[in-house]
Amino acid sequence: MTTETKKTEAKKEDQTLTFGLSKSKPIILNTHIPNIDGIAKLTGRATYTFDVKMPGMLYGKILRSPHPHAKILNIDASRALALPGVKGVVTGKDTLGIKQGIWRRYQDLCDEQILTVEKVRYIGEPVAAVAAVTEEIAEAAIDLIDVEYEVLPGVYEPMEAMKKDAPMIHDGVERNINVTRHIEWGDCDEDFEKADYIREDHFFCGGQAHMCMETRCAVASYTPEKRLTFYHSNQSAYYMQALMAGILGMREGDVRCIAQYVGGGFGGKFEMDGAIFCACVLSMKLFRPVKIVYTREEDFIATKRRTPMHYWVRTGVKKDGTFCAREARVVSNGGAYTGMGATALYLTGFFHSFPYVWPSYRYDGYRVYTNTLPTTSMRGFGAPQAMWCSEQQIEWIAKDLGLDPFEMRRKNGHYAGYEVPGQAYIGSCGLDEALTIAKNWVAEKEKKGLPKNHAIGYSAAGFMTGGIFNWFDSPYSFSSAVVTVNEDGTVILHVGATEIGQGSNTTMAIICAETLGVRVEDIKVHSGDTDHCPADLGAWGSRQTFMTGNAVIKACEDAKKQMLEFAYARMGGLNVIYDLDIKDRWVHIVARPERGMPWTDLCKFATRGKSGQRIMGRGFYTPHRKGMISPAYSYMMQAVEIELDPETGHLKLIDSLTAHDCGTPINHLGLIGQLEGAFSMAAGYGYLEYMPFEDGKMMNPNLVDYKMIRATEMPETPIAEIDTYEPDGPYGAKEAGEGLTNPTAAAMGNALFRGWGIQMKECPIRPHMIVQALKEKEEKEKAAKGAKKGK
Amino acid sequence: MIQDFTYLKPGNVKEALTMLSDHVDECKIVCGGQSVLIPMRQGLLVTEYVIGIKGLTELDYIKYDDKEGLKIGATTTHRSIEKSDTIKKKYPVLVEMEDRLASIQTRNWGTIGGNLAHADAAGDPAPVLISLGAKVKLASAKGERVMSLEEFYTDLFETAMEHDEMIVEIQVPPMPAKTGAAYEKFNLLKNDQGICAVAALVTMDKDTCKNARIVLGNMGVTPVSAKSADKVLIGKKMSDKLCAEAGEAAAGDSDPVSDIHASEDFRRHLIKVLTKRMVKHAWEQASK
Amino acid sequence: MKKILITLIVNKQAYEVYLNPKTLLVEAIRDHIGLTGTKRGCETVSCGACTVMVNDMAVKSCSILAVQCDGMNITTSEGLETDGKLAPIQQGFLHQGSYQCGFCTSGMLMATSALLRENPKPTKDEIKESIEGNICRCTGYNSIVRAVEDVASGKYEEGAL
Amino acid sequence: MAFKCPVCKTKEWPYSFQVARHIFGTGDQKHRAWVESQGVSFADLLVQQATSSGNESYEIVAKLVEKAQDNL
Repeated sequence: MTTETKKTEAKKEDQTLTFGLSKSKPIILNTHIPNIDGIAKLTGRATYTFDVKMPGMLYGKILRSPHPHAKILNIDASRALALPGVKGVVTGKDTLGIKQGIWRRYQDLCDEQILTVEKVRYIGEPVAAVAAVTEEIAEAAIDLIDVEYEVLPGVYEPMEAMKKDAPMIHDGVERNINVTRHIEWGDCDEDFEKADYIREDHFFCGGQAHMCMETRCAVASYTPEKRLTFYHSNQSAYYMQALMAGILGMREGDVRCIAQYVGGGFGGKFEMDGAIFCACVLSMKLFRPVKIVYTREEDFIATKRRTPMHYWVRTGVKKDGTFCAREARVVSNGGAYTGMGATALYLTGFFHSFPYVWPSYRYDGYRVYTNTLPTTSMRGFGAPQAMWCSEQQIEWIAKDLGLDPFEMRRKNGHYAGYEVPGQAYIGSCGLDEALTIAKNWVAEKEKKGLPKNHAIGYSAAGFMTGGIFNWFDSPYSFSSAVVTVNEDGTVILHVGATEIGQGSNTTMAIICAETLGVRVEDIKVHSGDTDHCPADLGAWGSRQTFMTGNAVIKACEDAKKQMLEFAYARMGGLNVIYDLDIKDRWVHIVARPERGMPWTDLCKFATRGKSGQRIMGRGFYTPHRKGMISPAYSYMMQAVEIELDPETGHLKLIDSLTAHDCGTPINHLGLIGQLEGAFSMAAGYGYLEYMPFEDGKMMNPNLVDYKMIRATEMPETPIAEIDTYEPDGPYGAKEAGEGLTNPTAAAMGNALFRGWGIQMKECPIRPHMIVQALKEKEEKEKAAKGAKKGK
Repeated sequence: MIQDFTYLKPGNVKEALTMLSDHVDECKIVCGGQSVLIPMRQGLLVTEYVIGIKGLTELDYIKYDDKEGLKIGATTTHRSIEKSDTIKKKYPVLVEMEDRLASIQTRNWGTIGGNLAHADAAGDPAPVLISLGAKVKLASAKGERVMSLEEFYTDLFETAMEHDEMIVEIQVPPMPAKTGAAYEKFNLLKNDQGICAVAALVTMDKDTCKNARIVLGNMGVTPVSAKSADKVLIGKKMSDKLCAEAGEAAAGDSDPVSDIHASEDFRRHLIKVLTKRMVKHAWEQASK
Repeated sequence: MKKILITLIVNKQAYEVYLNPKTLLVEAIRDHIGLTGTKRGCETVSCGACTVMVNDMAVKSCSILAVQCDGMNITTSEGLETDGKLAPIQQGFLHQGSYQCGFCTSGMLMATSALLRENPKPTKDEIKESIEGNICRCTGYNSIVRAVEDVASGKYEEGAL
Repeated sequence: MAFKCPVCKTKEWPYSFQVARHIFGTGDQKHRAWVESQGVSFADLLVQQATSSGNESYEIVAKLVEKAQDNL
């Protein structure tokens, strides 16, 4: 064990004091607990937005722009309205025309109207929406809407869009520069002077589609009481409620968002989308429920995507591998609107420094508008791009200097207690162990000897545990929970966290059961309904286990304390109430566990004692004084074994190893699922998920041409959990949901470098690039030989 | 949205052919329908009548005898071909090909007749069957005719079938002695359609290539018979070098398109490599 | 266009449905019969979320016409459990966490059920092959493979919940 | 001597270069306007910084900051 974790072990003691009411060893945490929503999902009982039907429900379809950049001169829907079965058509003119955005704190970053009023900025942007009695009629009606466009010149590449004569996509945004971000510490110029070796590289990282299995869909119902209720497949019921209220000019309290079962999110479902907005506008006009379901093609061309980035990286190191300074410049393709782009641009810059100590670091990021599909957050949130560039360059540097890449990483790695100057404090860090585990795995494999055309590559990474910066400008605490104890001992837990498949409901149930001292099956969890659940920022940035988890602990401690007061009164003879605890439905004296009473009895006494009120506990959590970015950081190493057919460039994943530090695990099954899932998505980003655009048009908006990892391509994914203890985490836990999307592409690139000596600077890595790189290498070597002979 | 159509369900082949001649230009035969429903959904294919022949069990058969060779009924599913012991024994290459043809769900429902008639340039069975010298039996109310599968394909999604005809049977001649056949497609997902593919049939006479048939998939609007590759091989003493030459020749015979999956040039490069390998593979089998 | 009256035997229950012949099997199951456990994730027969069993064969119900299944036996994820007891494959999925968002799950269940019917002791590769036509964006597939292996090993033959 | 931001006036840094970074980093209309008022295009400088190595853009602004110090 490393000194860091020893340190954190020490912290564990005082930690238990802060959660004073659960002194004895946890008995439920990190045990095998199937998801509490499992049976509903395995038997077809779970009702997704996709399945919702309401009385008198109409079906909506959206007319989309065929042009990447055009003025809307006129929209004539008369032919559509004349079609029997069509109930109504809405356009931007039926809205308040408010420019909305999820960065509510900064008006100039709120730039998207969803149903655009005067101008379209990408192919697929909603122009009008129809509601009809059947989906088929709605679809037919779409073709009957006549739109007059004045087509404007478009620009699709950020480098082009920044040129003087490039068309201006948003009025007043010079050179189409949407956001710039700058991070700096130390004095780069000085520290580059100290470096023995400086390397500069250009990289390009492609986009990626979230490709949630449930396409964007919504059912909205506006009623004469001037109240709006909608079912929506999203990652944050509260965000959607608040955004919708704002853009429709309603009070938040009059808007109810229900997102009970969600068919995947991955960072693509916490912004306003066309499905929900058009459904709401139509419903408000017609006073009928309206359902809109995106086709897969719509989901590809008219939502948002991972941000493509051009990276320039300059790194200076000493002969012995000590890092001196790094300078990075990023120009990202923002697409038509901002979305979460500002965050992605900051985070890619921040995580490009991860997980290493840089005496000085300088990052300039530029996000540029183009007439393409908007880009935004996606699992990893800018970090996969950052790692693709950083981790490959570091591997190349180690080779150039003849150093052990693992040891060079270790030498410069983060450690518990390190402070990223002006940015972040590292409370716990398992990087050192991760390096050791990965190094041993690789050594063992290479000692046994790899089959022909096999090679191993690896990459380090780190990630955040939820965001700190309140860009949404929410007055509420970031997370909150309410726990209610019934007289029969059953427990109802209300959280604002959104269950999108990651298992958050189960994780909250586990935390609740552990803290209260009951069993998971005693607990009902309610989430994803803004009328019944407290506000919570929702599922993004790997924040829920940490933040909502802490809120649940506080709520349970509140309730538990109230309960124990009654137990104390009955059992008496104790010094302080903290001498009592509850475990597995048994209320007992900590020093004399056999002395106690059943939980259900206590529930009855307590309820009567409270003159019949049900015992309720409330908990809130908002990170404070935790730097700029996140309260905690996870660390990991990803190693992959690939097989390459050098003649065709055919690449296949053969085996892998994940060493991941997520603090102390809470939901074991959920953790494994998150890591394996992140791996498959990250590997796809590395070599399959190519997303080409031509003149603003996505060339493969379907699952025939957009390739993703399938079962037959998935290697074994053994996982080494490194249990550190995160002082601020619920029972020591931290991020597990996104981090592993970050290292894998770089690990594959590094495998190609270690095996064949080629440097891949563009991802996804496609077969012809490999063949090309091998050819160039061969020619270079020939030339070199030739030169030698010449002498 | 699929345009409305009237569904006709013949009880036997004769009925089917009558319906076909009754509605010649306004009907579409649908067997499994998995390929054809996609263009219909996209509105690219509109038809008044659909004749559903999936239920025609009289066309669901696999027969073999050493003189006549193999006969497969048009409504036989890919899965039955894949699972047939006869075919596994006599034409293993067909089983290998079927095993990587799309997903099991698709193979369970999709039929060989439907696949061939759909005439997708990226289809797997056609190149293999052509290399094996297969023929298709076409039937109409007027009668039957047999043509080589090679002539059957005229253009992208176009065949030599008259509008009142349908495929009823696929005929594959017996494998000559000392003959090996191989098929390989290039793709990144195991059972995905091929970015390009090659089927090779090689008959040996001692160490000389007596006969060869190289057919390329997705390297033109129809399956491409790489005749000059055949010429390179026939009558020559087999060698790795010769296999490579055959690859070069095959690339020359091909006329691929550029798309997002591969450029024209890269497809040519791939087909060189694949042909070289498959010829060698077939050669090795033939020499067993 | 002439509407057609057909009978679909879904989960052992015969349903008479009167429908436009262009109706896809998945639409008949979800919209006409009202069993929404079966999902749809694409229009190109690529994702497998709509997989059901027709006469014990796994097929993609978005790729075939309902009229083609007249009189046939169809099984959906709703048809796996008996008297509130999960089928072994469902228990396997539950205990291995072989689903997350759950949207691909019924398709995965049907594809793997069909495999186990045909081949009760499949190899790892055979299991992967059986779900090759099903996309899961959440799990990375391995937990699904583990679940099928558990079931094949007989772990849930007696098993209750 | 310390260098003040000619826009915020109150904020100051030991090096003029850091003021330039602050100006780019903030990048709001007020700071843009000041840069423009010095006869150079803020956007041009940003693009130059994004697309070429070195820090010429920052140096240019740093010089302007130094010039501006006297009348602060």
